[in-house]
Amino acid sequence: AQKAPEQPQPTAPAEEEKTEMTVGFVTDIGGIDDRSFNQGTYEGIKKYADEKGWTEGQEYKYIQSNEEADYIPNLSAFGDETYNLVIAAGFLFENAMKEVAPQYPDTNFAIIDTVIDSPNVASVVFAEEQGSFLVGVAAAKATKTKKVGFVGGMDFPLIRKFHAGFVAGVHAVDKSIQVVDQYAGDFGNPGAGQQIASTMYAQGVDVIYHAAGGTGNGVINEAKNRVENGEAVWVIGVDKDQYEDGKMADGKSVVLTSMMKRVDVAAYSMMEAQEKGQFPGGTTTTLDLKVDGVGIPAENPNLAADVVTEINSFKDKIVGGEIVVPTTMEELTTFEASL
Amino acid sequence: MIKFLSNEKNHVFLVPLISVLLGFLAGAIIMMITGINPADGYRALVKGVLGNPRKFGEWIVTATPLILTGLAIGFGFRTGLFNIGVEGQLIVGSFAAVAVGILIEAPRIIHLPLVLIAAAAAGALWAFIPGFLKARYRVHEVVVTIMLNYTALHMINYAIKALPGSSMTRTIDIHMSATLNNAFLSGITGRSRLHLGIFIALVMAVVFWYIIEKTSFGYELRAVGFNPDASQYAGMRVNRNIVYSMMISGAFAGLAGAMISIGTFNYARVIGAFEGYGMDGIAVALLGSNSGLGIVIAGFLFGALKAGSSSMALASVPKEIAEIIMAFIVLFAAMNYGIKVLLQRLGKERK
Amino acid sequence: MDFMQIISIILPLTLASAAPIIAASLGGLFSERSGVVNVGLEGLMMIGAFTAATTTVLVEASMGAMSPWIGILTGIMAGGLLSIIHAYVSINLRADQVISGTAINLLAGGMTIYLAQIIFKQQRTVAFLYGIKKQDIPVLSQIPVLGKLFFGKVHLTSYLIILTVFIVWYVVYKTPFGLRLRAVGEHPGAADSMGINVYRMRYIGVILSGMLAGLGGSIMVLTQDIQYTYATIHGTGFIALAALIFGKWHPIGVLLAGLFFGFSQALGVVAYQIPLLNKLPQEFFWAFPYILTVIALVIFSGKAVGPKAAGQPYEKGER
Amino acid sequence: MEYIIEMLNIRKEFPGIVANDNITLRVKKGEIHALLGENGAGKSTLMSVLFGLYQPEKGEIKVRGKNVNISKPNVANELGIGMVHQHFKLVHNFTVTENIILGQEPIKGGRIDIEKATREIEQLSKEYGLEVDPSSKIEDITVGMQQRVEILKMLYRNAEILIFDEPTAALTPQEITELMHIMKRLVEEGKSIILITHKLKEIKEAADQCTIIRRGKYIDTVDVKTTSADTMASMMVGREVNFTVNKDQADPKDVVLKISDLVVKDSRGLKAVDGLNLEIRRGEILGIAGVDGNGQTELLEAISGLKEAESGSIQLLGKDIKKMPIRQRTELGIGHIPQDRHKHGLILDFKLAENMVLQTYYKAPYSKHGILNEAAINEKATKLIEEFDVRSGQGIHTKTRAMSGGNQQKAIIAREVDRSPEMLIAGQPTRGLDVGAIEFIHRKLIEERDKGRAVLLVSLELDEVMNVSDRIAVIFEGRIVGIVDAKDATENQLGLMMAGIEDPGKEGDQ
Ligand SMILES: Nc1ncnc2c1ncn2[C@@H]1O[C@H](COP(=O)(O)OP(=O)(O)OP(=O)(O)O)[C@@H](O)[C@H]1O
Ligand SMILES: Nc1ncnc2c1ncn2[C@@H]1O[C@H](COP(=O)(O)OP(=O)(O)OP(=O)(O)O)[C@@H](O)[C@H]1O
Ligand SMILES: [Mg+2]
Ligand SMILES: [Mg+2]
Repeated sequence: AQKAPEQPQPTAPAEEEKTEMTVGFVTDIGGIDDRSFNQGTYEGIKKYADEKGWTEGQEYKYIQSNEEADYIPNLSAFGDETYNLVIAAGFLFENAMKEVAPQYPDTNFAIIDTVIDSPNVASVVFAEEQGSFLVGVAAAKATKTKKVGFVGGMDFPLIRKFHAGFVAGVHAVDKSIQVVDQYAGDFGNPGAGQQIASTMYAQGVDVIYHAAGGTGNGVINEAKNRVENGEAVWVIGVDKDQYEDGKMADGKSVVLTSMMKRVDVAAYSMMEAQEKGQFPGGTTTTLDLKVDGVGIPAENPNLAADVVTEINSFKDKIVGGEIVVPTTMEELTTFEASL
Repeated sequence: MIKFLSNEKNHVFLVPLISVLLGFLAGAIIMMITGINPADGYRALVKGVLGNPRKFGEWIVTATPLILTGLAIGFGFRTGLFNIGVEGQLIVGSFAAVAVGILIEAPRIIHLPLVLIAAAAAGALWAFIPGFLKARYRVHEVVVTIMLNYTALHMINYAIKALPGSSMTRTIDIHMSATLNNAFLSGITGRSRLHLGIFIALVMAVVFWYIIEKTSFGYELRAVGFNPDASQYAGMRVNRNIVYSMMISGAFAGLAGAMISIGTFNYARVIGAFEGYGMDGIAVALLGSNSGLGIVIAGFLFGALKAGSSSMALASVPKEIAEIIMAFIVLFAAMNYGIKVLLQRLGKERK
Repeated sequence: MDFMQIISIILPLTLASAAPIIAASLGGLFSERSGVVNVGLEGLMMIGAFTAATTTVLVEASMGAMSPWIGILTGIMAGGLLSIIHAYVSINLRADQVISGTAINLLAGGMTIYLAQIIFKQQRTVAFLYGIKKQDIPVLSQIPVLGKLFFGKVHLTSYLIILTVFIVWYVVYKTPFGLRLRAVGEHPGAADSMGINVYRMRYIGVILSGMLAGLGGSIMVLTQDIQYTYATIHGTGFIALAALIFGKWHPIGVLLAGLFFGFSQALGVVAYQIPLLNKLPQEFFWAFPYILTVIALVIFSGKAVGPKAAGQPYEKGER
Repeated sequence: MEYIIEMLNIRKEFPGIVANDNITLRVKKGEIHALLGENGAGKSTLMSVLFGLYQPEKGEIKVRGKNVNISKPNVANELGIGMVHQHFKLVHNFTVTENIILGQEPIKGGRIDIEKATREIEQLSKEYGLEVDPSSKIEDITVGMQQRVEILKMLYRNAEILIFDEPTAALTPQEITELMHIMKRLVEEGKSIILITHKLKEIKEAADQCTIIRRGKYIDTVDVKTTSADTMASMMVGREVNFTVNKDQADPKDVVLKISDLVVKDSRGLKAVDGLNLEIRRGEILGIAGVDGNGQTELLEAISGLKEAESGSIQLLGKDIKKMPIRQRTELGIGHIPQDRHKHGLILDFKLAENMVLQTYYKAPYSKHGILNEAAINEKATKLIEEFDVRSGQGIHTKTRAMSGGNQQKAIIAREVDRSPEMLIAGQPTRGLDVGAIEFIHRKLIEERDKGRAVLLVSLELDEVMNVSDRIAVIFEGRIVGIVDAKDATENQLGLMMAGIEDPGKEGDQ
């Protein structure tokens, strides 16, 4: 919370500071600690701000949205106060951004996860399929039952990128591994996540990759339960390093590895560009394996060294263009045919 | 002054007013406890809805569906039904509006009314199910409507994707002949999304009042709500009236859905969870004591809290405070009996 | 998947998702049997879940495996405490009980996240290490065939809830307390004239409802989630309300309604994993439990008559 | 002489009304003390004060000579005061036993000892001749039995002072006689009774003393033996009251309602009306006499349309209305004063004016093109409440829930009579009303007859049936066992017929 200054200060210096640069961030309903892109974005913003010695509420601020209908007013709120840079995380902002950005030509906007063609909007997208491919490799290496699972939140094209990349990675290692999949229809239903995971594990799946937000919590819970009951099962986390979320009483984690999506990097680099006067308005930046925009965490206590090595060799092939990872289920079919 | 306060005639508006004030007071206390200056918080709230014309416009945009869901719930309460299914009827209505907005091409003067009728009809049809089951099989409407909310959520998500041109997340934009958007309204409110919907909501509030208070149909519906046995004795068709009440309530809910889909968005979206318009409608109806005018006022008030909460967050007040204030207002509204007694005592003590 | 396997998957899932519903629904039963309608179950579950998750995280370091049980206790207490507001407003101030319950839902939704921000500086609690784990129920799980099916690898809490159902049944139908509670919900005037303190009985009913809903929320977060978030309860309180009506305000009815609901939910999840069936749109499976419930209601329910005086404030000497 | 109860200068106010204004009531040990007053005079209020349901603004209460503060019913129970309320306070879905023991349950091992309770109740019921079935649910037993349950509730608690608030309003003649016996027996056992009733005959028969109140004020306490019924009545009303119903000889014309071989099932699916035949003519009042539960309710419901008949025919003016919707029957000319005025007769949450058009709201002038004409409704209501002397706090704007039972009944009668129905059905139209109101309602029924309408009167009170009717049909187990001319009927003869003896002429003399 912001504290009012103890004594009234002359206002001039504060205002001068403000003219330097202002950054606004609009979250979706998840909020800045959703362990997903909102949080990641915010961490990037904070990192930059901390380096500059900025204070929250002065040079940078965020607004959380209550519902989708809030996106436009929230983006506009920053526009109204002529913030220099306004960042929005999530493809759900697409329409709102299209609407708002042209109304505030003096403000730069950055949107993550989708592409908008507007001179004052910089789009940042990720090659989630590439990162998912790598964790697919990890899953293929870890499975003893030759059965792995994918749990999606809602059935959106973005989530299908995770899905397709993951299956491609698994099958790149071993075509005979079966991948079962199920969508929960909701990013916020841990109960459903748990039930789906339970059903998958009961059928012999021993590694599940989730791209399901809060629903994924249920997947992790189920895995913990099974491991504590002596089963050997794993979860692969998403967006951030979820190792901590998977921790059990004995200090070990059920999280095999995570598919990291460096939204913090996206936010940081946008702020940097803005300050340097090199804002990439009207263009799309893709953060992929090459720039470490996606990938697995640096530390992977649950992965054997040889697995990491193998993952890294796949990474090199993807970066080198030798492997083109599919982004849709159609591309996946073609990809599998080529194996 | 005390005479004014203790006069029972004034309690009709005094009691809700006091509830609202107490709600804000409770919010202030909570802010203070958590180290926030309530004056800052409330200044931000006022700025958030009145700060500039656009914010004013957005406030009304937020209030519009709330008024209609309030009317939907209120109509149920007035006729003896607890329609907890407004959320689902709203989802169905919002979709129907978009479907007709996409699939049909027509001049605006025909298209727009058609779209609204579709939304109302869809909401009414969805509400027909619990109404019919209650009338025919005596199944409690609360259970059925809760179940149908979830059914609507998933079914409509499927239907959205089935419309021509839809992506996995949304439909294409509706034809502009079917939109509630209005350049003039948007223009005078600093390019807000203010649309024609508010007039529909206000007209519906009048319709609500008129049906309930002024028509023999409304007389019947109320009678059935209060005492089905006596209504049967008086020759009314009790079962049919239960279904009608439910359907009218559903029609209001369907229209609320249209406000969102063809007013705020101009397309339909796949959603993962309820957005809470139905639940907010309960609060609105109850604070507005289930009367047309009361619901309009309560809708604007809660709309202000919702629309202004982002601005409060900008002033570093956690936005949940808006929800907490809303809860307290509803709580104090529920305490109206206590407040009345207090006011009366005020009068007595003076004597 | 063969039939046995499907059954062996579905049964534990049914229990796991039914338990919180049944707990909260039993809470609603106490409240409504005493004459106070409680649409605030959702909010009471939220408060219970939030408190349980928070406590578990806070005591984990010192209490270890005991932590979730302590969490449950505090969750029960928190539900009980919040329900006092509902009791006071609807009993003493004779408020419209639906309004008051609605306020409880709003308040809990806002308060839990608000408090999380104060305690954890984020909009959710920190993930706990010790949830309620699945385990074999001692002795019972040794029964051949059925033992594994019904008592192997389940949450102990699920069976505690089922036990609670029978305790509630006994209390409500066999003890003086239960007789008085029901009398107060059916005809408070009669109870009053027999020297029963109507207000006190209703307070007890409402507070018990808060405690049981708190219990439901606690086990929900501790068995299904890894932390409390705004989405942890996601409408389960309303499902519990529906189960109360579906179960005709009777503990055994509530048990069956809760199990039925849990079962149809599990069936929806599992059915999708069955080849052929998964050719149907996924949305069908998501909507399945709800549609099934409506159908069951039509087939089984008929007239659902709640306690006569439920929803009506009591004033001495009223006709 | 020792007073067991002394209520001195009691004052109790309700918003806008002084229900008890300086009332004094002294009851001696071992007597039956009647409390007499018009509807709304304040009798129930006074008793509620004694029973601890209300706190008086002024006055003191002494029990057995000691000043007491009866703050709640519990205190009254401890002082040995028990009350049978005007509207029974029974939990409808509890058994007889559960209702009686509620609040003082015998316990064995943490649970209610139902066996012990049942034994005790059986014993009590034998001791006082109060026959009940302990395991029946209240909703399944007759009103008379419900009353016995109420009395047992008091006896179970060892009450010494018993208050009966209008105990006979809902009873059959046999049950009333029985109750009088029971009360006398209770007094012999040393208990004291306060009896509220509008029936002077009962007071004359049972009571020793009678306290009369009028509009909340104390009038007098008189010795019943030395005071005539007429005197008490005029003290209560403040004017002379005429008890005998004055009416001319009936002049019956053509048949209005013809019922043949009617069969109607009750809510449990048993044949309540079983092959009933009846004819009612223009210009006559046909009274139905019978013990409660012999199909009266179902007969009325089948005629009015509230319940569907199984077989047989009901012809109104030559048209078979058996399957007709209620609205159509109403329009054809049926007027219905329902037995249960709260369940069927009124929408208690509606204003009086709205209730006055409950049958006609959809027709001109109250409604045109579906739009209510408030002015016309209010005008009609105003006219009716004047004409029928319906009294209430805020006139036509009063919520009917807040009106006294007598005035609620008058409102219903006003509404039904005003429509000039060809066939007026009256189900227990004077239940619980004071003599003034009863007189008024009887006059209205006779006026309708004289206008050439057919009137069907169902009443459990034999006096009423005999006084008001022109012909009396006696119903037993769903059949009419005989029809007699009211002039020639004797109470004894009717009583035997009501017990199912078809030809009392022969057996009656034995
Ligand atoms: N709870 C109450 N609130 C307001 N007014 C009341 C209440 N109870 C009684 N009254 C008023 O007090 C007056 C006396 O009522 P009371 O019930 O004592 O009459 P009563 O003599 O028992 O009549 P009846 O013969 O019809 O039973 C009535 O005029 C009534 O309007
Ligand atoms: N909540 C209330 N508000 C106002 N008046 C009330 C209320 N409750 C009861 N009364 C008054 O109490 C009085 C007495 O009620 P009571 O229960 O004795 O029935 P009653 O009027 O004698 O009717 P009946 O004898 O037909 O059953 C009524 O006249 C009514 O006006
Ligand atoms: Mg009375
Ligand atoms: Mg009376």
